[in-house]
Amino acid sequence: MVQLRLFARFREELGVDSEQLESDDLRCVEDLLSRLRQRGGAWSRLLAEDQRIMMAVNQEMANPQTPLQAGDEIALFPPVTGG
Amino acid sequence: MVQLRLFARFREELGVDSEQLESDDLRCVEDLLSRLRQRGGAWSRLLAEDQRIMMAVNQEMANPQTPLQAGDEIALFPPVTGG
Amino acid sequence: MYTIRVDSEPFDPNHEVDLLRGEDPAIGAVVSFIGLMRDLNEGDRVDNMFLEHYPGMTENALEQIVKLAFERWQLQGCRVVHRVGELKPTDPIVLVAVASAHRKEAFQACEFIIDYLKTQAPFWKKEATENGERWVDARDSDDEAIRQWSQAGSDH
Amino acid sequence: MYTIRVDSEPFDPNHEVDLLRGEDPAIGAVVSFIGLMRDLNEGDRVDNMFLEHYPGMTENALEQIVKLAFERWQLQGCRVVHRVGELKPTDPIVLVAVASAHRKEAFQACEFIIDYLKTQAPFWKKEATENGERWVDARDSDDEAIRQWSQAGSDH
Repeated sequence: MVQLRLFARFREELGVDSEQLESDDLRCVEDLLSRLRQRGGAWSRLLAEDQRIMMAVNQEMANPQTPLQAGDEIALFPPVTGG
Repeated sequence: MVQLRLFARFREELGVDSEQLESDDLRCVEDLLSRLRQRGGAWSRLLAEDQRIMMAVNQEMANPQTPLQAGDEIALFPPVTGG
Repeated sequence: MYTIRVDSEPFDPNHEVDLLRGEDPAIGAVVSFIGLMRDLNEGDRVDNMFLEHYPGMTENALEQIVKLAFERWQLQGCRVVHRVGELKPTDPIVLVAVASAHRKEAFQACEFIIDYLKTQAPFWKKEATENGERWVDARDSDDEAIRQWSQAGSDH
Repeated sequence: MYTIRVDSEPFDPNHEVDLLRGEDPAIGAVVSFIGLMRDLNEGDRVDNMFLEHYPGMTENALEQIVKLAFERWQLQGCRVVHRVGELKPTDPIVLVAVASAHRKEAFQACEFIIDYLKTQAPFWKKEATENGERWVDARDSDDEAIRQWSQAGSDH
């Protein structure tokens, strides 16, 4: 299992704050993104390839090639706007 | 007549804060510098051509070519060190 | 050497600068940046703002940025405070204050930290405007600001 | 729009920043530089310092520098305060605080003003050290800082 967390506009539009997902076939963040896009609707729209998506694995900035393993916390969020 | 003012190290080493000078033959600041150098001693040493000298005419930064006229206030000082 | 704080209450930037200065007589330069909430953005009046963040990751991200600055410049101290939660116009959003012996280091490190914070720390602003609520969009100019630091070396 | 002051008494940089911020909700960024007296210079302990200036010209020179900054960047306010007379270690020597809608303008204008002040405003420091009194020498690095502003345009 891995934990998925969503923030800001992603959290609001997908209506999900966090969820637990099976991780058997997830080698990297891109595998997770592909699986989520297959849900269709807002998932495929917000996570489309041409969208700007930021991601973190275990609270460190990551990219689609970042490897995953069981127990990881993966966060997806739009570009940050603090400061 | 013009008024000469000296600041900081120049004032201390020359022992002069300000003085009134005849201005009949002073077309520009360089003419004044030449006349002062002819006094010899600390004057010729501090105002030598190879020294870094800053100058102002009527409280605006100037250079040796800045023209002079009667009534001007000319200041000579070492490079500034504020801030 | 540095202090990082995420604060859900209003904070006083002056107090942070005082703490940074302390009474250390080796500090010659303090540069500080205060980001303040404006009442106008993209042409609309903004009544208040909510700042969401990613607790845990936020502090890690800020610490990494500050450590990079300490590696790159000779610094005597740094304080970063970022507000989260409900804000109103004129409230301080963020303070970055840097102390050094000389001014160039302090200017560069301060601007570096806020530039990185803007694109690397997980904060998101949601504005309540006269036309409803909206998430603030990221700016391209912030991405450009970051690129300058990686191209230009420490003399940018 | 701007305030310039030469002060023979100790001043409070925080108070100046507060006055600059005022309650103007259009200000998004305040960058400030505080120059502080150090207790060590060129390897010698410094017990106190005397700051001489050229009354009248000083204010004119500072005003010209600040006006150049207002021509070059979009600014909402600026305060410059410079101490003269007797100072002791940790005393603020100078404050330059700049307010703008966005941070890049505020950073650039603040650094521009202090860089120009360092080479164009008629102040001179005399230190009382453990080895006697001495006039502080101008630094070549300050002349270089100025050249960068004339070469590089407003994006330096």
